[in-house]
Amino acid sequence: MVKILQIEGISLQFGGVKALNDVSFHIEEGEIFSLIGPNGAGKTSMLNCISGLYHPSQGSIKYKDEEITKMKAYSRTNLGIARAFQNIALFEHMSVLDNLMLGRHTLMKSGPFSGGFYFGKAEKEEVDNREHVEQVIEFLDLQEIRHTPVERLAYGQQKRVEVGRALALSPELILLDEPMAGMNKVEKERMAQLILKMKDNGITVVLIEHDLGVVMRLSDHIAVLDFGKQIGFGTPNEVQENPEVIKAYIGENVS
Amino acid sequence: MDFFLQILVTGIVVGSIYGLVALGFVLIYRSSDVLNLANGEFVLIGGYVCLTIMTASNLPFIVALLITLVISVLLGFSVERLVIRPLKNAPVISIIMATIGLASLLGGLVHMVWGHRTRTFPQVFPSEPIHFGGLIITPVYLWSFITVLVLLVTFTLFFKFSKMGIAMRAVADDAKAAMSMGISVKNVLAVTWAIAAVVAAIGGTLLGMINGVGPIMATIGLTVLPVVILGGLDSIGGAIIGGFLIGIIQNLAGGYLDPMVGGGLKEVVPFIIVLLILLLKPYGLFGKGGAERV
Amino acid sequence: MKSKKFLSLIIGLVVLVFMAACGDDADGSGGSGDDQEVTIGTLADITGATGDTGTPYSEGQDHFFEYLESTGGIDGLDITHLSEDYAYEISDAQRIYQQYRDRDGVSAILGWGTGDTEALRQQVASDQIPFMSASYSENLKDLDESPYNFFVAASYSDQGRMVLEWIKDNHEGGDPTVALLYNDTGFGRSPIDDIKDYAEEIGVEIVDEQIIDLAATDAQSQLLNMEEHDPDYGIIQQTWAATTTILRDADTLDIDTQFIGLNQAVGEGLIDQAGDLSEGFMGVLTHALPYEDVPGMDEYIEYLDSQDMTVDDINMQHVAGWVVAKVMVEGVKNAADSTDGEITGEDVLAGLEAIEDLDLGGLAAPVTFTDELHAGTEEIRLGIVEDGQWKAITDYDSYR
Amino acid sequence: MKSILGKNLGNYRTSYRADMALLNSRNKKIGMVILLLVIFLLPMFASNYFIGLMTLCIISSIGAIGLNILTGFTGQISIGVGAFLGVGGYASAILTTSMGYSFWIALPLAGIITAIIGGLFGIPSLRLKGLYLAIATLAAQFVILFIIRRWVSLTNGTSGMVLQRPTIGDFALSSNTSYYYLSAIAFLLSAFYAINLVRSRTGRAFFAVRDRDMAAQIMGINLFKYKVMAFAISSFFIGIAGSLLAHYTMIVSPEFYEINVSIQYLAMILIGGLGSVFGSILGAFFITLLPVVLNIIVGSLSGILTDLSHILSAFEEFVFGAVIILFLIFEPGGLAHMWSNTVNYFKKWPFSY
Repeated sequence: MVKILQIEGISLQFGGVKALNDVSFHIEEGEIFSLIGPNGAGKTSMLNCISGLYHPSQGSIKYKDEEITKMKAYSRTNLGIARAFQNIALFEHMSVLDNLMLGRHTLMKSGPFSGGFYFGKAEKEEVDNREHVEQVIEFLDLQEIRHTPVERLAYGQQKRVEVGRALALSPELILLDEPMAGMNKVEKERMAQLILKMKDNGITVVLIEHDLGVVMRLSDHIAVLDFGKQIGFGTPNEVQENPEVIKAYIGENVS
Repeated sequence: MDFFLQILVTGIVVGSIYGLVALGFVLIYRSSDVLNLANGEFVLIGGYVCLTIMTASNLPFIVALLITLVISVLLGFSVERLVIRPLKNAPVISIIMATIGLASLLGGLVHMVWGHRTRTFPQVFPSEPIHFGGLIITPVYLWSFITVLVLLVTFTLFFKFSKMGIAMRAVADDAKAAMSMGISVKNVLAVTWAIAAVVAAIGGTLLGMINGVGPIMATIGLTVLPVVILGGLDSIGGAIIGGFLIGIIQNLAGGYLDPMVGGGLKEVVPFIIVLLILLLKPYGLFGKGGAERV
Repeated sequence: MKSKKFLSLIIGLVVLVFMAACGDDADGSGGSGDDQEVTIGTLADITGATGDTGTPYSEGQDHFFEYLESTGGIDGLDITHLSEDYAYEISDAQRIYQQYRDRDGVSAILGWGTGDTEALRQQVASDQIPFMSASYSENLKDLDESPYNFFVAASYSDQGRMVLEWIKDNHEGGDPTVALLYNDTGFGRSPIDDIKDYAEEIGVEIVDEQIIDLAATDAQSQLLNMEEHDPDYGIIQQTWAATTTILRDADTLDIDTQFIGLNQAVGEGLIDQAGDLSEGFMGVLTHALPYEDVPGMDEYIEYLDSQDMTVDDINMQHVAGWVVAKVMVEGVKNAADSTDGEITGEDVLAGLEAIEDLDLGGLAAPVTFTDELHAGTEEIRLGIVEDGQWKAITDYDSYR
Repeated sequence: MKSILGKNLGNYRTSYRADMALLNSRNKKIGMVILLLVIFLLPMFASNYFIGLMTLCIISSIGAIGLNILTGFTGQISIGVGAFLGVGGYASAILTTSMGYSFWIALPLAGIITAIIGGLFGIPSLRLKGLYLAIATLAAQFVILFIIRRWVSLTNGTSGMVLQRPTIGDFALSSNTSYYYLSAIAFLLSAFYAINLVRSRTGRAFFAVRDRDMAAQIMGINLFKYKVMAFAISSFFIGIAGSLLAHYTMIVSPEFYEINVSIQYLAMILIGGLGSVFGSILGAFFITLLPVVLNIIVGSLSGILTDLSHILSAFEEFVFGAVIILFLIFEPGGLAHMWSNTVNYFKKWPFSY
C-alpha cells in the first residue's frame, strides 16, 4: 500500500493553548481512515491543518511524498484534497447545483473573460461539468432539490449537499468532518453506504465520527486524539485494545 | 514666535475637537459594531440647536447647552429606535448605508429647518487670544481642549464604575453573554446612541463657536474618520489620542510639507495615513485585532 | 408586511407620476396673442455648498423678473423665467440642464458657480444656448473653448490685476510684497496664474501662496508659513467661511498683513460671519451695495417697496442677481428686435453681443459684449469694511 | 482525478445545455425580444428630454452593475466609486484630447486603465474586510481626487479637460438619440456580460468569497486573486461608465467625482438589490429619476405649498435618505426582489391567495 498522506510531529498553538501536540500518523491510499477522540481533542484542528486553514507551528505534512505543510489551502484543493465541514459551510444563498458546481472550481478553467461571454469553450465546460455534477446529484439522491437554494433545505439534506460538494471535486482524498452528526439511524446507514462506495471508487476517506460503532465497522485504520495528543493509532482491533484509548473513553462502550 | 511649537499647539487644540467628534464614532462602534456615518449631522444639529436656543431666548450659555443635550438625547434615542434597532441583524453594508441614508435625511431636514446661511454664535468665550510665553491660543480652543479632557476622565470613570457603563462594556465585549447575565442590550444600545449624540452636540457647539454653524460643518464627520481608524474603532483612549495625533500630523504637514508640494496636503494627509495604517496595522494603534465581527 | 405593501404602493405611484409627466414635451404652449415667446432658465444653488451666496443671487434674479412682469413686461415679448436649485451638485445641474434644453426649450440660461458653468460649457456650446453665470473665470473668456459663456462682471483675474495695480499705486514705503490665499478648486485657482504674471509685469513681488480648504477648521499652519515671508498684502480668493477662518487665525497669530478679498470673499455675509474681525478688511466690489445712493437703485427700491421689503433685506449678491437678469433681458430684447420668428439661443447670443455700454445706473460697471469678448467689463471698485459696513474707496476702474 | 462512479449515466448534454441557456423558456425569449425592441425603438416615440434622461439612466446602470460586481457579488464595500468614475473619465479625456486617439480606442482603454488602478486599490482587501475596507476605499476616493487635482501636467488640474463627442466617419454622435444608442449598446453588452459572469465559474467564486471565505478556500478558490479580480472587473465597468459620461458632458473636472457620487451609486445597488444585475439597473433608474419625480410632485403641489420649491433640493436630500432607510428596513432585497415577488404574484394569478 502507498502512503497518500504522512503526518509527522504536528503541533499547533493558539496563544498559549496547544491544540495539537506532536501528532504523527499516516494514511494509505484507498483506505477509510478515522480520527476519533472526545470533544476538544483536536480532531477538527487536525483536519484544518491537512486542508490548510491552519498552519501548524511544528511538524510536516506530506501528500503523495510532496511537502505541503506551508502550502495555501486553495493549492491543496488543486492537488485533489476535498473537505466537508462539520458545521455545514455551504453557500446558503446559492442553489444545490451552484454549490456543487463550486466544488468543480479547480477542475474548470474559464476565467472572467470567457465566462462573461459564455461562448464556445466556456459553455462547453459548463455543460461538461454539469454532467459530472449530475452524477453526484444522482449518487447522493439530490435530484428533487437541484435548483433549491441551500438555505431552504432540511438539515439532513444540507449534510448530504456538504458531502456532495466535496465529492464534486473528484477528489483523491476526502476529509469528512462528522458527516453523520445529527442524522437518524436510516440516514446514518445511508451515509455509511456512501462512504463505502467512495472507497470502492478508489477515493481515500478521512472520517471524523462520534458513533464508534460506525467507525469500527468502516475504518481500515484509526487515530485517536485526546487533548491534542495522539494516544492511539492502528487498525480498529488494535485501537480497541489500546489501554490508553480505553482510559480516555472510560464509561463509553468502545466496541 | 517659535514656529514649531505654535504648529504643535495648534495641532493639539484642533486635534482635541477631532478627538471629541471621534469619541461619538467609537462609543457607538464599541457597543453595536456600527460606524455612524451620520455623526457629522449629529454634530451639525447639536450646533444649530444650541445656537438657536441662545439667539431665540436670552438664556445663558450653560442652560442653552443643557437643553441642547436633552434634545440630543432624544435624537439619539429616536435614531436608535427607528433606524438601528430594526436593522439589528442586517449585514455590514446595510448598516453603513443606513447611516449614510440617515446623514442625508438629517442633512435635508437641517436645510429645511435652518436654511443655508452660516450663523454665528453669540460671544460666549472671550475672543482675545491667550498668550503663553510666545504661544497663542484662542480661548475657544482652550475650552474644547479642557472639555475633551473632562469627557475622557468622565468616560473612563463611567465605564469603570457606573452600572450602565459596566453594562455597556459587557455588551461591547459580547452582547449574547451580556444578555444572558440579565443586561438589557436594547436599553444599553439606546443609551449608547444618546450619549454619542450628546458628545456630538458638545462638539457641534464648540465647533460652532470657532467657525460658525453652517451646513459645511457636517463634513467634520468624514474628516474625523481617519482619527477613528488611527486610534482603533473600539478604543476610547485611541479616539482621543488619534485626534491629537491627526491634528498634530495634519498641522505639521501643513507647516512643513505644504510649502514643498505647493499646498493642499493638510486636508489629504489624514487619508493617506488611513491607507498606510490599514495596510500596516488594520485595527489601528489601539484597536483589538479581530474585534471586527464580519 | 403592511409596510412592505405601503412601500410598493409608493413606488407604483412614483412610476405612474413619472410616466404621466414625461409624456409631454412642453414647448411653452399657451402665451398671449402674437407675442414672441422666450424662456430663460436659472440654475440656482440654494441648498448646496455655496448656498449662502447662491440664495440671494438667485432671489435677485427672481425679483428682477417679477419686477419686469409687474411693470407690464416688454412689448411684444413674453418671457418665462424658470428657476431650479441644483444644490451645487454636478449631476443635478446636468439633469436640470437637459430638462431646460429638451423639455422647456430655453433660449438662455442663468447659471451660478464654477462647477455648473465648467460642467456645462461644452454642452451649451454645442446646443447653442447662451449661459451667463457668476463664475468670473478668465478661461471663459476664450471664445474658442466657451463660445456661449458670458459673465457681466470683471473676471477674477482682472479683479486680481486691479488689486495689484492699486497696491502698486497706493503702497507707502518700499516695494510691496503680496501673498495669495486660495483653495484647491477650479474657482480658487482660476486667477492665480494671471495674477502672478501680472505681478511680474508691473513689478510687484508675490512672496508666498497658501492653499486653504473651503471647509477648513483652521488656517494657522498656512498663516504661519505665510508670516515667514511677512507679506504686506494677502489676496484672498475664497468664500466667506474660509475668509472668516483666515481673518480669525490671522488675528489670533497677530499677523498684520492687509488682506484684500476678490469678490466671492466680499459682501455683507462676511461681516455677519467674521464680525469685528472684518474691520479694515478690503475687497473687490463688483456691484453696488444696496444702501448706496445710485440711480439704478430707484427701480429696485420701487420693487422692494411693492414686496414690503427694504434695502436692508437684500445684499450685494442680491444686486448681482438682479443685474445679471437685467443684462440677460437686454440681450433677449435685442434678439427679439432682430427676428420675427422663434427666438433661438443663437439669436440671444447675437442679442447679447449687441450690448454696448449698457448703463446699469451704478448698480454695476457698464456692460459691453462683442463677438470677441463675453466678459462684460474689466472694471471694479475697491472697498473696505468700516464700522461694520462696506465702503467703496475707489470708483469703477480697470487695471489698464 | 477519478470519476466517483464507474458507470456512464447517459448523455444529458442536450438537455443540460438547454437547461443552462440564458433564455430557457419561451416567455423569457419573448420578453427579451420585447425589451430589445423597446430599447431600440424608444427614440421614435419618446421626447428628446426623455431620451436624455434614459441616457443618464443607462450610463449609471453600467456603473451600478460594476459596483454590484464588487459589493453585491463579492461582498466588498466600496465608497470610492466616484473617484474611479473619474479615473475612467480622465483616462478617456487624456487619451482623446491630449493624445489624439479615437474615442473607440479610448473607451475600452479607459475601462482597462480604471481596472488596473481599481485592482491596485483592491490589494488591501487581502487583509481588510467589511467596514475597514469601506474606509480604505473612502480614503482612496480622497487620495485619487487629490492626485487628479495636483497632476496638472496630465489632468489640467482643477480646471478640468474638454472632450468631444465620438464620431463614426464624419458623423458626430452629438444628438441625444445617437448618444443614447451608443450608451444602450454599451449597456446591453455590460448587462449581458454581468449576467453570464454570475452563472459562470468566476461568478460562483465571487459569491463563495462573499458568503464564506473559509469554505471558498477549500473549494480551491484563491481569495486574494478573486478579491482583486472583483475590484478590477468592477472598476472596468465603472471606467466605461466614466468614459461614456465624460464624452456625454464633454468635460471632466474633479468636481464631477466627489464623495456624493460614490454614495449615489451605493444607494443604487442597495435599493436595486445587492448581487442582482437586474437590481443594479432598476436601482440606477430609480436613483437617477428620483429627483425628477420629486420635482414633478412638488411642482404639482406648488399651488398648495408655495414655498417648497425653494427647499426642493433639501427635500430631495431628505427623501433620498428616507428611501434608503425604508428600503433597508422593509425590503432589504431591493427593487429586484419586489419585482420578482410581483412577477410571481401574477404568475399565480388568479390564485394568488
